Amino acid sequence: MTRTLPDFVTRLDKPVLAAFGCIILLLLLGSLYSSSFLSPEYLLQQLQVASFLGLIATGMMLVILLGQIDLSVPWVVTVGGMMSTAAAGWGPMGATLAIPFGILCGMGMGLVSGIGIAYLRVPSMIFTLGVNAVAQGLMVLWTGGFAPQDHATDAMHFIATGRTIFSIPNALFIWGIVAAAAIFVLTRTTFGRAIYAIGNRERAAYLSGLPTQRVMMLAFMTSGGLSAAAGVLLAGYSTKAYQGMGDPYLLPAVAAVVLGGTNILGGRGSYIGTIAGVILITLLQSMLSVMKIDEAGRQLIYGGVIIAMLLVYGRQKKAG
Amino acid sequence: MGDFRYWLAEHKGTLLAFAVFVIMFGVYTGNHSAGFSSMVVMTAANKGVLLALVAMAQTLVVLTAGIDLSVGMIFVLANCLASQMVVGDAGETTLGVICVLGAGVLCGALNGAIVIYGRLQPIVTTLATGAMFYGVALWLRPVPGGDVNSDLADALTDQVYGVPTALLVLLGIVLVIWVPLRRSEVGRAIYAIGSSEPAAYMSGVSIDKARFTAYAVSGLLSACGGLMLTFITYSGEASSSIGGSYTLNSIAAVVIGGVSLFGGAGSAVGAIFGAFVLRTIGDLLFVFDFDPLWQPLFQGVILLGAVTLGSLRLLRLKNRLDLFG
Amino acid sequence: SIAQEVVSGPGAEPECFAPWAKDTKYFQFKKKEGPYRIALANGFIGNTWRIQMIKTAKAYAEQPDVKAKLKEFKVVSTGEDLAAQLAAVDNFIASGYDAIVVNAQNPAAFTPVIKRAKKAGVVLVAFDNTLDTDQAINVNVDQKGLGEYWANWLVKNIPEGGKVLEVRGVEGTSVDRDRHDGIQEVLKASGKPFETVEVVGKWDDGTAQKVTADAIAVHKKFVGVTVQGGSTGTVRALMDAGHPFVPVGGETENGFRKLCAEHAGDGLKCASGGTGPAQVAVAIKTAIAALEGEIIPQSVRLPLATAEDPNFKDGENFYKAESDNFFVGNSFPTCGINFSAQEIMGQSEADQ
Amino acid sequence: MSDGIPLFEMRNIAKSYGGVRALEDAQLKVETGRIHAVLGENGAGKSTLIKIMSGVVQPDHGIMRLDGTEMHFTSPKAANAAGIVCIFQELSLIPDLSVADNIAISGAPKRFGLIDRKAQRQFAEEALARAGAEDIHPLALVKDLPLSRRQMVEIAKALGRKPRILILDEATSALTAGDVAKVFTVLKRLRSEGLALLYISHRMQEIDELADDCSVFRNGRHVASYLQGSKSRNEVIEMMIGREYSHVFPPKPTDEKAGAPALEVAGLNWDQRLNNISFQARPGEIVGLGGLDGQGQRELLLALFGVLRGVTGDIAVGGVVQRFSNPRAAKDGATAMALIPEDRKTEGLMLPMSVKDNLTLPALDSLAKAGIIDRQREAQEVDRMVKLLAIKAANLDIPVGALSGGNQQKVVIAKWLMIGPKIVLLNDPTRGIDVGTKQEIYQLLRKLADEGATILFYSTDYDELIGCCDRVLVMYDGSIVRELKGAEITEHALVSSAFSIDETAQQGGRQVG
Ligand SMILES: Nc1ncnc2c1ncn2[C@@H]1O[C@H](COP(=O)(O)OP(=O)(O)OP(=O)(O)O)[C@@H](O)[C@H]1O
Ligand SMILES: Nc1ncnc2c1ncn2[C@@H]1O[C@H](COP(=O)(O)OP(=O)(O)OP(=O)(O)O)[C@@H](O)[C@H]1O
Ligand SMILES: [Mg+2]
Ligand SMILES: [Mg+2]
Repeated sequence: MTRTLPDFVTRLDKPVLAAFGCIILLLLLGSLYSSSFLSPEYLLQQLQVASFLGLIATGMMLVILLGQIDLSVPWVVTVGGMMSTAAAGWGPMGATLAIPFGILCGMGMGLVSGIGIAYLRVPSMIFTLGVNAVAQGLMVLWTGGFAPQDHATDAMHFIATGRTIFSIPNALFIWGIVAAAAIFVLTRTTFGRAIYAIGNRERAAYLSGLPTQRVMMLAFMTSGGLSAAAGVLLAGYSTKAYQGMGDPYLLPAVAAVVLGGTNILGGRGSYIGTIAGVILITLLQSMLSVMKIDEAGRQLIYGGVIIAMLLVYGRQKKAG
Repeated sequence: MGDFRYWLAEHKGTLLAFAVFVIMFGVYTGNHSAGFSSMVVMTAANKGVLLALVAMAQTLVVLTAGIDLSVGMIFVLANCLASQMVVGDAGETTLGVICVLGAGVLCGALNGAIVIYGRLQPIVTTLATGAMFYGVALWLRPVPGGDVNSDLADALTDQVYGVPTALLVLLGIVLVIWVPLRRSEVGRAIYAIGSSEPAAYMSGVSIDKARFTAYAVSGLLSACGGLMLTFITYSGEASSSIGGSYTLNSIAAVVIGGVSLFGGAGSAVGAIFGAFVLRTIGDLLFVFDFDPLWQPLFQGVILLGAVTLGSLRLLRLKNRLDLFG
Repeated sequence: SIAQEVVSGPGAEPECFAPWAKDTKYFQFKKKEGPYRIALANGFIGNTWRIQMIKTAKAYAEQPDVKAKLKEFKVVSTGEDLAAQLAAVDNFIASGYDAIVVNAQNPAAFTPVIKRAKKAGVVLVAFDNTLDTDQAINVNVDQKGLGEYWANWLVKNIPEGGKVLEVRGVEGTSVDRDRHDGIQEVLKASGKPFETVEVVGKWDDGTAQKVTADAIAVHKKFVGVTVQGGSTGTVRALMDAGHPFVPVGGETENGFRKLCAEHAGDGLKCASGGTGPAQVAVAIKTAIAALEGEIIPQSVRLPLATAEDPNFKDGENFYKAESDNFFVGNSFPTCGINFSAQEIMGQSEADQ
Repeated sequence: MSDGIPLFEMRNIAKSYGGVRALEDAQLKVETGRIHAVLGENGAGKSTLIKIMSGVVQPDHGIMRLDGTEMHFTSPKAANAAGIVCIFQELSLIPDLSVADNIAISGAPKRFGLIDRKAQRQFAEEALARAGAEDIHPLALVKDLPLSRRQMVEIAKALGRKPRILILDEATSALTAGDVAKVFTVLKRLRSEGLALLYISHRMQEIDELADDCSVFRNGRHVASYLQGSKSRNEVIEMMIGREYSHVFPPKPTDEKAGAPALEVAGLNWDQRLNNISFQARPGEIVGLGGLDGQGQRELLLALFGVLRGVTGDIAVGGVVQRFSNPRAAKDGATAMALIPEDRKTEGLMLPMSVKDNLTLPALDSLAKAGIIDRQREAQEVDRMVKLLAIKAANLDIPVGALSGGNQQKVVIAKWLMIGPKIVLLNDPTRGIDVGTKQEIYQLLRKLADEGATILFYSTDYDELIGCCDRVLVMYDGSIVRELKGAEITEHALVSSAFSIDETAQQGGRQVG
């Protein structure tokens, strides 16, 4: 038995290693274009930006492990950003509560998704689509109808862009904490075990006495909360919240989780892989944008690279 | 009588979507200041047929228990291509139409090939190929514009004897593509693999052929949609937001139309009515006087309500295991 | 008795309805008796510009002299789907509206709709994303002129040339292309050694901020910046990266002007230009004038609202206490449209 | 039978899955007009053998000859074309298609290139009639049929392909006695029509009744082939399990159980499918549920376990009236109820998850503090259970799906034993389990009962009810029609009360146990 190996080594399965390999390959290729791609500033800058996607991908991974998907990311991110800045407008009390309030609102949206999916049994693919539309409607109404304050607090700005220790971005620490928590939850807690069990077969999990519906609802709540937290960070980063701030994050989040080796049908995947996937996607996007390739070429390369990487390591076992 | 019961069970989803559509459209035209006039119907038809075609495309892939996140992008790509090729005299126009449809088949075939031979999950595959198709569309048409054979375009977006031609086109596509497919062995295989792939394999069903056909025909139908969009707009535009919104709406349409997202059950005809239902939700904004800032919320809530309608079955649920399919 | 006739100028109120070019033709519609039914067929609504635009439109329609001329003013936002917007226009035509104002999702796609509007005698006025046609009235912003404005200002402020960062908008749109062309032509014509690095900011603060940060990480130093939109984000990225302040030509976001004013002392020089969402009011005004039988240029040129360092004044051309997100260029004095952006966005529904 | 070329022959067949050697040097000869039974305990390689025959998997080496010519089947389709058709256990029906579509799934009658529905329906009706299942409507969806009907469709589908060799891999394990009898009539008729039949089953009495030739496999090797009837049942079983075999069932305690009932059910009703059910069960008792399949036994277990909605009547556990709204509530606290479900693959296990993770699932809460799993205790408990049930697994981190059927079933039972259940509900737990494992399970049940658990045991196998249970409640149409106690539990009594007919009208049945 392989009991003697530490857990995290055995968890580094083939897709995860391959994903990290791709990161290194990408950096090497990039360095042919400009040596700046290997500079610490550039890499730290990428990690800082990756932190936003990292938070969202964490929530996305939870629901993908359940065999579901969360398409409400774009506007829940916006809800997080706009609600936190709105709270900041309610005097000194509001400023302190801004961050938790934003996250709480995101959890609220996640709760709605969770109820619809876990209890009303609407497929997540479509219910979260509806929640996204409702969130957009609410934010349009809120901005247009109530003229909220949308300036980020200093604390938000500091967390999102500040660099306290060794010029490591604070945002990266936040992602680090979330990542550590995610790894712990997924590997060491009953909640994590239940997520994998439900993702594999919800019926059997239910008959094993797991609170499957509650777990599912909580996972969506967490996903909503994490999306909103990313929205809070983004608002801090831009010092303000604005409509559509979450738009560029949905598909990259799904892609990151899948590139990290998580099975899109649920039940299998490790968080280390998701970390690799997030970094991979962030680097890819950034390099394509810096290399002055036009949008058409960027899209072609972006899609092509994802397919190519998955063909290398993401293939399913042959059925039958 | 006994047979009728089984027929009804098979078409329940489609009939329900049809009924919902009739009621909603009734409410819409009933409150429209132009009433149930041919102009109103034609406008609704032109708009509805586009989504209906993309929803049909989505249906085929969903029936195989997959999901196609690239249908909207194929739609956009076809639109851009058509705005360059479907011009000139009759011969050139025909050639252009064939090229556009061929490109759609090619895109679908690429998806199918990657899913089958690359053994990647459909959702991820099409997420990535969708970006690529969009890239090609943008390369073809960096800025909106182009042209189309306006005689053909006018003919296909007008009406004959009060019936919108777009609806006739849709009917033709259903009769020429969907009905034969549904009744063929390949079509049945598409249902079979969606329902249970291991069982289909054990039963000697040609799985790869069926799946490939599903994706290729899906591409064809998306391209038909893109072609119709060109006829309606006389132009092409590489818009990722249009692609994205058609993709997502096609999924919603498929669900409202009674097609199971788990595969194996449902009909493209249901998806068509699902698409019409979705379109009518948007139309309701005309006849009810909503504050403009409330409109997006209204649409979101109605969408959420429509997709939650199916949950009413839970009220009759006796065995909780049925929750888990 | 043709509803829409091409006539020769000059038109009514030339200081407001300024013709785009010397050879711009003029329209005269058959005079209709008021009050009128006017519709606004908007597409996408999910950004601040559009929200501000819609609120401005409503506020304009509520002004007593305008209100007196309107029987009904209806706004519908159809989202990103082009076909839905076309259907909306068709529906308005079918319902017998007198004039329809559109912000087109796709400028090239309205040919059939224009035909139908013309046939039905409906006045069609486009603004912002105007129509590629000479058959309907366009209320235009001189996008290329805006690019030229930024570039001229950069040339003036960076006499020795160098590496300039150009943050572009949404690729594939004519607005992006025109602004870009304007910038490039002027920089080239300056004869100075300008080199541009292009990144795509999508007119979005977050994206602009990210790509600016990337560009700085890779290219280290720029002598100047132009940004089509998301200007606040771009300046934030400069500050976050510790990049020295350089001349920045940007849009009219309140946040951008706030930063420009705040850091003027630290060396941040800005030129802020654009036309705000209030152009919808000009479009409505044009539609009413057309219905009243006035002679109107087919293509109306809107003036640019610009402000440059050191002329940023709180409460005048920006609002320190207000949100970053609205667009400040919100008045067209020559048209008698004098909303301040703050007036529109600073009031909640309840206050109105 | 040894002279001349056999219809079908396999020689030196070997097959490994990764490190697991499923078959090694296996042989088989099949003759026309005979029924050939393949015997062996779980994991002996029977299914692998017939999967190779029918083209589902390819052998590592070895040869197959049909009519003396060497064959290689690359897919089930190829094997079908050669006349070899296999009935897998509920694996090859497509749930969302109609019965007719399923029967004609490959090679449907066509007109103008499209499926001719009328002809297809006729074809399906004929095939159903050949299988003796005329009562199944050809337009019904397979997913709406009960398991036993589905199996009949499966048989009809196989017959529709006009096979030369028909293979049935545990094809009857989901069938009720009545259906089995029907199927047997059909099989015998096919034999007389000159088909070769290969028959796999864990039910010895079926082999006795049906087989002409038998082959026994153990650990992937061919052990012996013999003519049916030439060996005693014990000899056969010993060949299968490779050790001495006696006393299938542990002795029953003779004393009447006293004390307060652990489980009391009074006037239980549900959706017209459970009608006024009342009974009591005491600690230490094994109470059987008998009757024909589908008479509400499963529903009763599910109702007790909190799965069904709209249940009326009283359920009292330990004297306290309870109403569980989900399995979690039934499992928790003082009740400690466990349900071993019917279908281990979809209801009992997460096949891709590790053996360890599967084992600890129900007991996870008690192995965790504040939601954090105590990994040391987890490992201890898992070890304890693996030892207790002698679960054979290469290691505990492999997916449970890689275990053989019997070991999978042991995992299902073990995971529930971990919570220390006071009431154990068993839903046909020995389906598709070999005799050796069955015996272990019977002993385990008795041990649990002796330790004070109350056991409710539904089985489709009368021998089991007779051998294991202290009492049997026979159900018919959602009601308990009869209670049999002690020596009253005979096959005769079970059958007659199952059909809810007058006992005297039945001929005497064989008494076993
Ligand atoms: N696909 C597979 N992957 C790994 N191991 C397998 C696979 N299929 C079979 N095995 C292993 O091969 C051995 C033989 O399995 P097989 O299914 O042939 O046994 P069996 O005789 O049919 O058992 P049962 O009576 O339980 O059906 C078992 O140890 C099983 O675990
Ligand atoms: N792809 C696979 N990977 C790993 N193990 C497998 C695989 N396919 C089958 N097995 C295992 O091999 C064995 C034989 O599979 P099979 O489908 O014959 O089940 P079985 O033991 O006959 O079960 P049952 O008795 O319920 O029919 C089982 O233990 C099964 O779990
Ligand atoms: Mg087997
Ligand atoms: Mg078995």
